[in-house]
Amino acid sequence: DDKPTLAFVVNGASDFWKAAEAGVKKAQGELPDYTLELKYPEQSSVAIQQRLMDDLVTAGVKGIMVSAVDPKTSTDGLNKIASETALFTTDSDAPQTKRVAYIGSSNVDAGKQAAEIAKKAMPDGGKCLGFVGLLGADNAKERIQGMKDGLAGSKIELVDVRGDDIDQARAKKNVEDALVASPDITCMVGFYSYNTPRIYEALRDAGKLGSITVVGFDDDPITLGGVKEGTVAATVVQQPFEWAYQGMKLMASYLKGDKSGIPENGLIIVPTKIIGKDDVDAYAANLKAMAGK
Amino acid sequence: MMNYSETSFAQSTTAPFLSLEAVRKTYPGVVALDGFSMEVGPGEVIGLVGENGAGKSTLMKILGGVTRPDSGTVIVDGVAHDGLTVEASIGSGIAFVHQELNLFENLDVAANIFFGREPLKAGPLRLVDRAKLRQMAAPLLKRVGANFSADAPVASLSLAQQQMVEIAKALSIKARLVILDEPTSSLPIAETEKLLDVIKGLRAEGISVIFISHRLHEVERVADRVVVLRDGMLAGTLPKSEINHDQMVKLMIGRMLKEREKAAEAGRAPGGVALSANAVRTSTYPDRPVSLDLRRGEILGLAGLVGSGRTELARVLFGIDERLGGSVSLDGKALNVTSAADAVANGIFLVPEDRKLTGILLDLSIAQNISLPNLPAHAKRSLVSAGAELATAEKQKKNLGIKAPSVLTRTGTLSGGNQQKVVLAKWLAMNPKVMILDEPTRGIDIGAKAEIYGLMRSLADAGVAVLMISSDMEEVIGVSDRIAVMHEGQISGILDRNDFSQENVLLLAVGKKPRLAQAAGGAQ
Amino acid sequence: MSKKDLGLLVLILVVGAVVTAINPRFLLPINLANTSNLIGLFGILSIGQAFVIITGGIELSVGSLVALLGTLFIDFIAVREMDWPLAFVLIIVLGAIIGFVHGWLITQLKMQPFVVTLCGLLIYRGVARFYTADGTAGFAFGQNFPDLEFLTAGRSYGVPNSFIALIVIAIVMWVVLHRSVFGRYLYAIGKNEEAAKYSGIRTGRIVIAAYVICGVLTALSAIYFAMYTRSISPASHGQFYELYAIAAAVLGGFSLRGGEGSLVGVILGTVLLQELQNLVNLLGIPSSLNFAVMGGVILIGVLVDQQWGVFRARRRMLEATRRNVAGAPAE
Amino acid sequence: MSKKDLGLLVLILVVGAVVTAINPRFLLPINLANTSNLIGLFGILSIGQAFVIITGGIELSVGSLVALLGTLFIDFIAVREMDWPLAFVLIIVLGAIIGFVHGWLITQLKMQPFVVTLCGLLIYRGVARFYTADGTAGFAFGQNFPDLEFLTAGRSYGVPNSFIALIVIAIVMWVVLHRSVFGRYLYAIGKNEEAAKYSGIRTGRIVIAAYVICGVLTALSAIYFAMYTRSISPASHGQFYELYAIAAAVLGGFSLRGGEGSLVGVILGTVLLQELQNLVNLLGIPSSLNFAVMGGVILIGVLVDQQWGVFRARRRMLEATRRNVAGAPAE
Ligand SMILES: Nc1ncnc2c1ncn2[C@@H]1O[C@H](COP(=O)(O)OP(=O)(O)OP(=O)(O)O)[C@@H](O)[C@H]1O
Ligand SMILES: Nc1ncnc2c1ncn2[C@@H]1O[C@H](COP(=O)(O)OP(=O)(O)OP(=O)(O)O)[C@@H](O)[C@H]1O
Ligand SMILES: O[C@@H]1[C@@H](O)[C@H](O)OC[C@H]1O
Ligand SMILES: [Mg+2]
Ligand SMILES: [Mg+2]
Repeated sequence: DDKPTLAFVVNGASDFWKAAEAGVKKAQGELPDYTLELKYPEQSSVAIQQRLMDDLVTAGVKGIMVSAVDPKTSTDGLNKIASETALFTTDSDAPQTKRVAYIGSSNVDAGKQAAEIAKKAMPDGGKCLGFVGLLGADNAKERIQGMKDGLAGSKIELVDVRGDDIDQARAKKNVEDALVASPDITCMVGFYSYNTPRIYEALRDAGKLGSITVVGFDDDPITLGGVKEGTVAATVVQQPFEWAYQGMKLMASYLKGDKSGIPENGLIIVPTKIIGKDDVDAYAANLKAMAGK
Repeated sequence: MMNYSETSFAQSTTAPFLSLEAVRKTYPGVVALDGFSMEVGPGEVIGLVGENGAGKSTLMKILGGVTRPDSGTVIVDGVAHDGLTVEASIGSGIAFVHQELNLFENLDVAANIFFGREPLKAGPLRLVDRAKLRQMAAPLLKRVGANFSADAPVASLSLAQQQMVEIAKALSIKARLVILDEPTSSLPIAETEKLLDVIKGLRAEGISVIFISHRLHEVERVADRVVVLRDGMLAGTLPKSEINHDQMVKLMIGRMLKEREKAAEAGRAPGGVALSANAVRTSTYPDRPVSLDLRRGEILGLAGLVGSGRTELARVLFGIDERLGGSVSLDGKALNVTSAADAVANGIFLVPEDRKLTGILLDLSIAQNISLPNLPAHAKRSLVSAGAELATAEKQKKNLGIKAPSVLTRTGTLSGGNQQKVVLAKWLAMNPKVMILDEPTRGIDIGAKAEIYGLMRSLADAGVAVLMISSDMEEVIGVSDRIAVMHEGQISGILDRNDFSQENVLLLAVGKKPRLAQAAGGAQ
Repeated sequence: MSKKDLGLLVLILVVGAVVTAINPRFLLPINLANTSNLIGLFGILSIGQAFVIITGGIELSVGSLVALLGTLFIDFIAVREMDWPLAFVLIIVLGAIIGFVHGWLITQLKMQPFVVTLCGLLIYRGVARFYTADGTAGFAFGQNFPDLEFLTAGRSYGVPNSFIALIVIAIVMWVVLHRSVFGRYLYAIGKNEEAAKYSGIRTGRIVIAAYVICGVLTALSAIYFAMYTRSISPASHGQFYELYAIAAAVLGGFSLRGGEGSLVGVILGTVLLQELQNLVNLLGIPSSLNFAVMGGVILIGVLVDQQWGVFRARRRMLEATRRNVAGAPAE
Repeated sequence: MSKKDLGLLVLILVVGAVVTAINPRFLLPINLANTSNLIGLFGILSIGQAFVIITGGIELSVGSLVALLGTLFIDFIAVREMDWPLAFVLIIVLGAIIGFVHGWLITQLKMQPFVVTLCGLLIYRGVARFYTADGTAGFAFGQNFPDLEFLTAGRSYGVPNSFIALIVIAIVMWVVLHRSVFGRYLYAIGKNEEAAKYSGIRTGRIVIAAYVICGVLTALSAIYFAMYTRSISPASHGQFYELYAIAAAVLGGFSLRGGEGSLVGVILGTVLLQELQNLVNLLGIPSSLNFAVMGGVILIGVLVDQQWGVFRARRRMLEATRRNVAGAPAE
């Protein structure tokens, strides 16, 4: 069929993007004149993602919304895409490119929210250790920076962040080793979506659930369960569903010539939220409802 | 022991091309060469003989620059070296045919012959001039009597043809000295004759030759002087007039041998047919059905020219290669052998042509090699019993007189003859019904040969059916009870004892009719 | 225990002593338990790899298999609500079948092990990702399988059950490799497959059996890994584990040319690798250097081992020469 | 062109025709240009790998080297503001040195190529990550190097310059491999290193030269890759590229046992692999299946090639048998 195609390109395979898939699906229901698709690159690497976008452009895609693997330094590659199709960014922005707009969270703000959770849970201060997949990735760096900024002046300190290269066995072992190496740690932060569940499990195995404050990111079922149980202080959730849903609709109207949805500065921030014990049930129900479509 | 100086200096009127002085080479636990000295004059053909492990190949490897001596001097053309490098060796005009073949299967014949000395095109790029290469190879191939072309891939050649390539390669070097380390070990008679002619031709051109062989009659025919090595030392030299079989043997092993008489002992009357091949087809000659009956208690010699299909037949009977047609029966019962394991289970054993590649595992101990085909019998509940294994090995070591420090010795460190005995031992430790031996004495010294002949005879006496493939005419005639001859994939005739003669075997081998004692008899 | 194995053991102890000196918490029971748990997981994997390497082969699809089989296992019990013992058996059987297919392609269709298992590496991970539609296979919050969890992730008297499983498997496999007829055949085939065939050994079957053993042990460790992480992103789970397993075997004295290596060696190799990973975390070395430390130690370990062998051989030879020279006049 | 190469070419054309039939945009100049750009990048890498494989070796550190050298290159010109031609030369020299060290360890210290380069794989990526402190090496906004960019990422008459570079390199390397004495020695060493030594060839030097060539071509492609992505996260950049390169060589008829393969083959292998990747994206096949498609095609390609050979040999044999059974009574 000749319907124009819009693509949502993510930065790597992760359950995190399942919500975005649901958002794309919902948008598809409201945009019958377009074909919408969500694409995973085989690996989280710049070259492979660039290649995927080149091929999509060749295949005639009219608009791309991308979570660039490394936006800061991919200016030229992204500009090349932007010159051939309508380019939007999501998840992490590339403000120096000719992208039309960014829709997503502010990772710095998300980091600050994590700091808030920590300060609330540990009014007497403490020592935090962070865990993340790719230490070098922008979103990781911004979250870490945001948290440090947020903690400034408090008695809480983010001592170190350990990376695991998205190897979950290593992610868990890193937590176990941390418990041994730094017995004085009072809090742990899982910066990537799977880090918090690995922290949860390692603590459970060590019998330390509850005695160490856990600050989470994202909404892995284990994370949400921990929040509900009270063993995870709270988690900072992003809204990939909204990025996808709003983003695709925005892109469609943009292509039809309606540029009213694009703000002056090109930034559409879908705020991250802190989900604590009280909000978790409602949030989980909503999540289920979105995915159930 | 004779003194070397007596004999050698007496002869050399001109300056020697090569002389070795007090060369010594040790390997861990072994003195391979022990202060050895010799000289080679220009245009002189030296026959170098000695038992397995006497140090012949070591000596040649030193001359080829492949190994360095511990001490001693090598003087080539007046220049003294304490150890040659390969380059220096080639540079001084020494050409070398190694005992183990050294060809590149993935290159063609011409590329192999001129390997390392390729003719180059003009220009700085060092590009190979391929037309010239082929052109240069053709006459050399003709000279060794090759029946294959210069651009044939070496992978497509038989062992013997590959040996011809090796010889052509040695000839291609503008050599002053050609070293041939057992070049005839897999050459049948016609090709061997060609080679002996080539050697004579080299002598006529003033080129020196060192010819190593365990086939003493060949040495007898071409050598101007024979040098005998024993235990890494010079056992003596024989001038042309004194070169004869018995003298050589005496110097080699320090006593006379009764090997011929022993081998010639007629076997008992053979029993019934053990293994019968009926119109069997092999993949090399799929169009030539082979039929052959092998009787209990006999040694059936299988002769033929290079590539006549003997090895292939043996491999099919032993289940290594696929049988394309026909049938095989053992003791009258039809037999379907599709793997070596099937053959072994039925008591059909093979001593293969290529000992190092297929006969034994060089890295395993003697005991482990011997027990390998029959491990379950040396095991309790699938666990190997070291005791049972050692017992079997000790027994075989004693029976066969395997010379080794212990049955735990790594097989790879044994000399060729003893390795061959280990191959025999592993089958003798089981109960053979049919024993196929492919070139069983290839590269084996005369003493060990006699022992192997004795073993084959006692196997036959014990009722085993023995099929012996051999390219050594003396051996075929001396050891067999009957001789079957193959020609281009088919049995061209079977000779009984009273028709045995070199001529008859050769006639059948080229597909002609033999001259039989009783004209009425007729070949099969 | 061979000299080689002893050398490795000494290295492990020395590294351990140094780490303890810097951070005594290295010896805490909890740290030893954590590390020995991973030794158990990787050890089972490496033993499987060792059986293939001994034949002169290689199994590169191990990491992808850990992802695929782990994904299926979790999916079977968490989503399809299969009884776990049934799922367990299914996964093991699947591992055996995959091992069989590899062995069959290699022995019967004469394909190179590197090629067959490289394709496996690419295919299995792809299948796993497709199966989950690039998502994650994991348990829901609170989903529990007490027996399974005890067996895989639990501890007995403080010792992780995965480590106990490794010990049991190692003992059995030691007997198989070093004492059984089958083990002797494996070594023989690794040294010289042709000669083994000519001795009447059904080499094809033996090699296939080696790949089946590797498949089964890989499947088993896939289950352990799945129960350890309790969640699997097929895109990355188990990535490079084949390299860990091969590295453990090589460190343990296995030759990739086949026919060499001991079971104790591969276990010690695994121990050293996990000790190194533990050390990086305990000493606070940047995580980025994790792999570099591993690579460096393997390189130096293999190098020292080899040069030490060369040195000893040389010394033996010199001594022999000296003895002979001294003895010469007496002759 | 050999039969094997011809078969591969036919496969490439057939796949291309099928893809075009489904999505004619496959033949758009822009798509061909994009794909041939990547063919250029991976082709240079694969030729390097081929030179090592022909000697019977393997180079597993290629992907990590692409990361390390690419990182250094960008760092040199973007951060340290070195002149790019100088940086270019430095990187190439560094590639040569690393290749030399690998070759030296392999030939002089007799280490296995798999072990040496596996350690390289672990070490170089670690070093690259450490160098950037697990960050990214990339150009700042607006940083431009017009000449360098033209040479690496530019086009001439619509043809990517990287592809032109590949063609030039391929022609030179074809002559080196198939017409020069050095190339002949490489084949000989791959088949029978001992024999080559006995023929007076300094095999050690030749093998080292092969690793140096591989190092240089890897360095060159590292620069191309760096200029293509313009940003490098050392943790993931170039991961698995060694597998791409090895797969291209194997598809192109190289044997990992050494001594076999042609330069045209490795180029065609690269083309097929890139065509497959392009196809997955163009036909909307889930990217999770990308690797699986690649693995499946390699497996089937190698299998068909091999079985086809067996089949022809058998048919020839059977025909001969039939001819003679018919002729037999005449005897
Ligand atoms: N590389 C080696 N390592 C150890 N020992 C060796 C080595 N090469 C030769 N030897 C030993 O040196 C001695 C002489 O061997 P050499 O090969 O020179 O004998 P040969 O006379 O050529 O015997 P054959 O007739 O069997 O070829 C033998 O005892 C042999 O075992
Ligand atoms: N390993 C091999 N590879 C390729 N061709 C072979 C091989 N072995 C034998 N042949 C071919 O098969 C034919 C029959 O060889 P076979 O070895 O059976 O003959 P043979 O009578 O035993 O002679 P030989 O003295 O060469 O062993 C030969 O012409 C040869 O070309
Ligand atoms: O980019 C994603 C990040 O936003 C989330 O927190 O973890 C998974 C990543 O893939
Ligand atoms: Mg010899
Ligand atoms: Mg033969």
